[in-house]
Amino acid sequence: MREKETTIYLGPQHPGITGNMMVKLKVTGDTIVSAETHVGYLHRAFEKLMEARTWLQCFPIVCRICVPEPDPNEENLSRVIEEIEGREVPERAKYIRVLVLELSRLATYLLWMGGQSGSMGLYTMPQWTVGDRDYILDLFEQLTGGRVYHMYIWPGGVRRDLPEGFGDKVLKVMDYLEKRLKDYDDLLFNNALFYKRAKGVGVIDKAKAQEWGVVGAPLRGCGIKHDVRIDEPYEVYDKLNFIVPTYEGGDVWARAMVRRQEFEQSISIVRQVIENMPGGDFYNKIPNPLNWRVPPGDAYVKTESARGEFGYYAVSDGSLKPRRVHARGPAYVHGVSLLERILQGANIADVSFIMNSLGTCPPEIER
Amino acid sequence: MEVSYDKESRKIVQAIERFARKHSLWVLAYGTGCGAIEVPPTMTSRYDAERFGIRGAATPRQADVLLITGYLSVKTLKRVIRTYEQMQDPKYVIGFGSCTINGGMYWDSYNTIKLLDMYIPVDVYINGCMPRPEAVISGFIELQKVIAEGKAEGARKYKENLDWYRANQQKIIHNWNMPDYNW
Amino acid sequence: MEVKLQVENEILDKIKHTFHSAEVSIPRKQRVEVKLRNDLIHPFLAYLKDTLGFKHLSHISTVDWLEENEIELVYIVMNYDNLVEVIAKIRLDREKPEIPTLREFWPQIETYEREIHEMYGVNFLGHGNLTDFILEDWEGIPPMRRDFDTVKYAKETYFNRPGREDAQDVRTTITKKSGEEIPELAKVYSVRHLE
Amino acid sequence: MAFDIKGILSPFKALNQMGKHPHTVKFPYEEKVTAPRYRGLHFNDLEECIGCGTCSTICQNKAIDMINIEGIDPSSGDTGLRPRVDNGRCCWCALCVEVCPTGSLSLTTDYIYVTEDADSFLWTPGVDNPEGKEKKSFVSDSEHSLLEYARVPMRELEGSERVKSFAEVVLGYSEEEARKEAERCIGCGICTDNCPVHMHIPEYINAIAHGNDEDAIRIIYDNNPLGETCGKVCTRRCEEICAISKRGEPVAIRWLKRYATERAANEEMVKEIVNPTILPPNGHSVGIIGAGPSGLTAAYYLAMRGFNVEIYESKAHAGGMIMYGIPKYRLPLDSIDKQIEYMESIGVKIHYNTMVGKDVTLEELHQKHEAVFVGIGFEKPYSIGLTNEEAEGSIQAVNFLRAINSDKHVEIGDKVVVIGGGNVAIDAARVSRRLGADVTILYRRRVQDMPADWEEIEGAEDEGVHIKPQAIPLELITNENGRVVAIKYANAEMVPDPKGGRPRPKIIEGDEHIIETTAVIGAIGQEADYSFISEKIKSQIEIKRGRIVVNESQQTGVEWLFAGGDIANNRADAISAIADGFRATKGIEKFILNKEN
Repeated sequence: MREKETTIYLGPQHPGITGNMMVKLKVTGDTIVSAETHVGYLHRAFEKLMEARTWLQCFPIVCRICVPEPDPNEENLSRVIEEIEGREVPERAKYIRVLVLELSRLATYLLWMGGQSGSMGLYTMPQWTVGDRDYILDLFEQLTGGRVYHMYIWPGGVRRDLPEGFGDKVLKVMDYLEKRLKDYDDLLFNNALFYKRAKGVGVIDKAKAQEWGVVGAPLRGCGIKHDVRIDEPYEVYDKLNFIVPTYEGGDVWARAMVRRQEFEQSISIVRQVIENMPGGDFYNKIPNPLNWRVPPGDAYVKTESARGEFGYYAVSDGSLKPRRVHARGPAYVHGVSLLERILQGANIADVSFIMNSLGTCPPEIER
Repeated sequence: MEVSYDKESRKIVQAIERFARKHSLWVLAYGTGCGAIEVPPTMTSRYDAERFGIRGAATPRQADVLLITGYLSVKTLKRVIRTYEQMQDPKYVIGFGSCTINGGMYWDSYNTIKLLDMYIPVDVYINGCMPRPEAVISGFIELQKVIAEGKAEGARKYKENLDWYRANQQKIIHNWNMPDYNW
Repeated sequence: MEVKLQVENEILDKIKHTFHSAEVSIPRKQRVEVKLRNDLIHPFLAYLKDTLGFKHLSHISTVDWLEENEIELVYIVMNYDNLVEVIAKIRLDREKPEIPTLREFWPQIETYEREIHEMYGVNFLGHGNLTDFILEDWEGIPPMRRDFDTVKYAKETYFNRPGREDAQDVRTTITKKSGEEIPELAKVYSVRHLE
Repeated sequence: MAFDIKGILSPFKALNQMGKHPHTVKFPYEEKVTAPRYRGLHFNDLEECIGCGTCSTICQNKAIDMINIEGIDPSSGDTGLRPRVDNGRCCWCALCVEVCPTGSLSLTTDYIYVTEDADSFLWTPGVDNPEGKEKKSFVSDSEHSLLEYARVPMRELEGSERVKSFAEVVLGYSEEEARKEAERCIGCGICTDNCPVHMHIPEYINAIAHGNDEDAIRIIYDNNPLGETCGKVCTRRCEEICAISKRGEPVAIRWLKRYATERAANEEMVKEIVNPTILPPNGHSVGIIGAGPSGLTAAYYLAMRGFNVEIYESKAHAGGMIMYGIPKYRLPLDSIDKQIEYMESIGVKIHYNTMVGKDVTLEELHQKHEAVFVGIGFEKPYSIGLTNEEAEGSIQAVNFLRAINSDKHVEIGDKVVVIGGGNVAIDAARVSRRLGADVTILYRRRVQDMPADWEEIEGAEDEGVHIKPQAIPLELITNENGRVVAIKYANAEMVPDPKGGRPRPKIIEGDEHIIETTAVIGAIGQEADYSFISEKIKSQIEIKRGRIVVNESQQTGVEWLFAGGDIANNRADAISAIADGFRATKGIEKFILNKEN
């Protein structure tokens, strides 16, 4: 019997990831023959808006680029400005930045765990992990004044010092999360159902991974050990002990296991940061923001976000406003060209599952 | 089949209807902007919106509430209009976040709409950027109140002023290749 | 502290040796910046990828130099073995920006080029799929070009909520009270809205 | 099938959770407390706020409008405007809080704002939520504020170095320092309200911050031709109400003006940069009596408008009090020459050594010119009212300073006592110090009551001037040659004024002292000499407390006679005189042109 080719539009109404995008699938039966991504539903023209704002005014905007994980954006923009300007950042600020980045990574992984299991019908996980993520958001609220959008990392340091007794609160949450990780293991990571569902699904070819522009956990899930925190240490990552886990296979399961290990590593990093937090200034003040000019120049900096390498390229022409700020998120490759490629041959039910495991984040693709 | 009531019993039936409606608000799972990030915490264990009969619905035809979580790009607006028109009565719209009210931080963006109520009728606004889960729940409680008072008339307004809404919509959606849902 | 830039200098030498016209510099550790002639970008990236092992293309960035009537393309490629990134810059004529596509080197470049075509109007010859990417039914000049005024466009296209017309300008309020007359040449400096 | 007891029992694990406090926040029945630095809705302390609008400037969402509010009126240092936030725009980033110079704006722990009415999101913090005062959470303090509250310090000569010569004490900002200082300005313009001339302060500071000094010079010369003088010796009322001064040191407006004007090193450069538009002669003529700041200002702008302007100056040098009253270590002769020469180069004519009333009469001037402006200043010192005041060795400060500034020698010996606490007294003291004398200032009240600038007082102390406050001089003691050799004074205590004014000094009986001295310099004020005005004209003008009464365009009771400077205002500073001159320009122009029609 000859199977007829059908076209299915998946999305843009919530394809099961953080944001809206559409995948146009050509299928025969349940098997995807070809996939075509359509993005642009969340395009706000951030890069255009930044050109119309002063350097400091860009900060409330950049954190909106990646909704679930805003902090790498702030950190990146701060660092790219600092690099053009040659501004020093106090040691304490660097530690606080790492603390924020790692907390943000934990929060993102918790949300991802919920999404990953939700997309295979395991609805208990999101109830747990998203609920637990809220404790991290509470910490952010204590530290920065905002739950989701922090606007905390600024050029020259951070905006406010750690509040009284914050370290203990963080450690308490870390203990709690470590305890909960066992529950997550029972329910998801050691779950035979998950293993069977995820093994061999959405495979990235190890030989092609680098050429395809794969970064972050998907790259490490192919057994290639690369992490910006090690490759090009920023802030104080070169002073902290952590391992970069890798798994072979390049499939959803490998990526999940990489993230699970990194979750543990992040908890350890947060503890080290709290333990080694130096005293001193938290902020090397910028001049009056109404008259703050960044000298002409350009720079490219990158951060390892929970999704992978997050790069910022900024150009200053010496005026009050940036000439150009370009944000390159990992999902820009993962969610568009890579997704199209690895969806071929997968099942329809795998689409959302694979998208989740790649960390697809449309607001970051479109900006 | 149309059942005719006398004036008194219509009132009683309406009250019962409204009571039922307000305690079963199914929200279409269409996170349109960054506000969608505060919806999962609202819906899951920490804030547990299901206490109020609020839960997600996968398709427009089963949903009662269209939660516009933030800005709408022109491209999304087209899909949202289509979704809204597919929804069955009674239906309500909540404008979530500053950007639905007056453009918010995207006030000068070329790709996002600024005033949501120019394109689809809005019953309740929740201010904030972003609104916390508590504010979201407050918004729903307000919506329940509005429903109980019989003031949530957005859908009727849309029907009555369809031409006005269409004109606004078509001002920015250049290629209007959408089916007509027989208003 | 003296930073050893051995690897970077090796790459610099190799590039200089092969591409005589290229301006090569090392802005900092792990970065090599190259300014190229337009027609050299194709062989240059081929050389980087195949000979020097720069396998990962981070991104292509675009800068619109309106005053100089040029559009700059910035290719950032990385070598995962020695962890150096090469930033290659070329400048195209803004009136007619054209450059052959690089699809054959990196498959994902298709997406980048589509976006740049859409946002800056750069034509990638031989790309074959320069269709709408992010925008839908966009008319007029590509939005990321600097001569596109997004504030003006937003004002004309969308609505603004009324009720804010009574806003006062602080400087005008003061001059009205004191009777100060600000001369024309000073007015550019009294603009406070950082515009 | 094996019997799996574990599998059967494991669901009962859930019973562990029984009795435990649930993880769910039972909102709205139970409130979750927001963080102490939560960023919610705005609150504005209406009393603290000065309406500078910096919040509105920094807001990248254009969410903040400055509006008039009933019950809040503009005053000195307050525009009377208050911010209103459009919550349909605000993103709670709190940049507005970080740049608020007064710290009045803050964010609160309130965040719920739910309504059906889309038009209700405009609200005025502080007016619409007075209860927010108790809920302030994200506040601005000087530590976290993004504004720079500390001034770039001005480099000065060391005190011991200064007394050796009449070299200028203040060294001026370098380019880098000036840019840095100019960057501190938030450009609100509140300062311009207090400046008598209403100079375009934010504009020229902004021009300096932009690195465009020439534009700054042009902006300064727009309504002040003596910008360089003001840059050195202005009493700077503007700095008193600078928005930054609410919590820190005001922007050094005076030093920045000094920096900009000094960029034009000589009068040719000034002319080249300012490049004033001089209208062709209009056939009208104006006479000006006195080449002091008010007269020079009027002359400059009238000359630019095509009038034939002639100044009659009794002395050999133009400048009036800025030439003869201010010591050269504050305002060097070169600088004055440069400014006067620039004015002459655009067509101002000055007749030196021409005393009105002696060499030429006021009536003659009226014959020659259509209008006359009088800016003669206060030249005649008040007597100090002590016995032996006329004795040798007792000098008046104005005469002393005039003599020194005219390069004449004045014998003061090595032990000088200065009586008074104003700027003139301090100047006399510091000049005496430079002549090598040991100087003591006797002042009736406390140091904080001294009318002199605090910088001047500090400068004097640095140079080793002794200040004896609460000391009332009683008599001058002379020797057999009739020369002053000592001064007798009594210590005083401050008693509250029964009328409610500032505390008054009261002599402590018996607490009298004598200081040996070689010269006593009196500096307790001056008055004008109106002897050149004929009785006929005098009867038509009103003189109140030694000052001529003028209308808002400096016109006296005689329509062709205008007056300005010390004789028309009680501010006793150069900038007020310049303002008078500037106003008179407009008044004279209007008067002459109206007459023509």
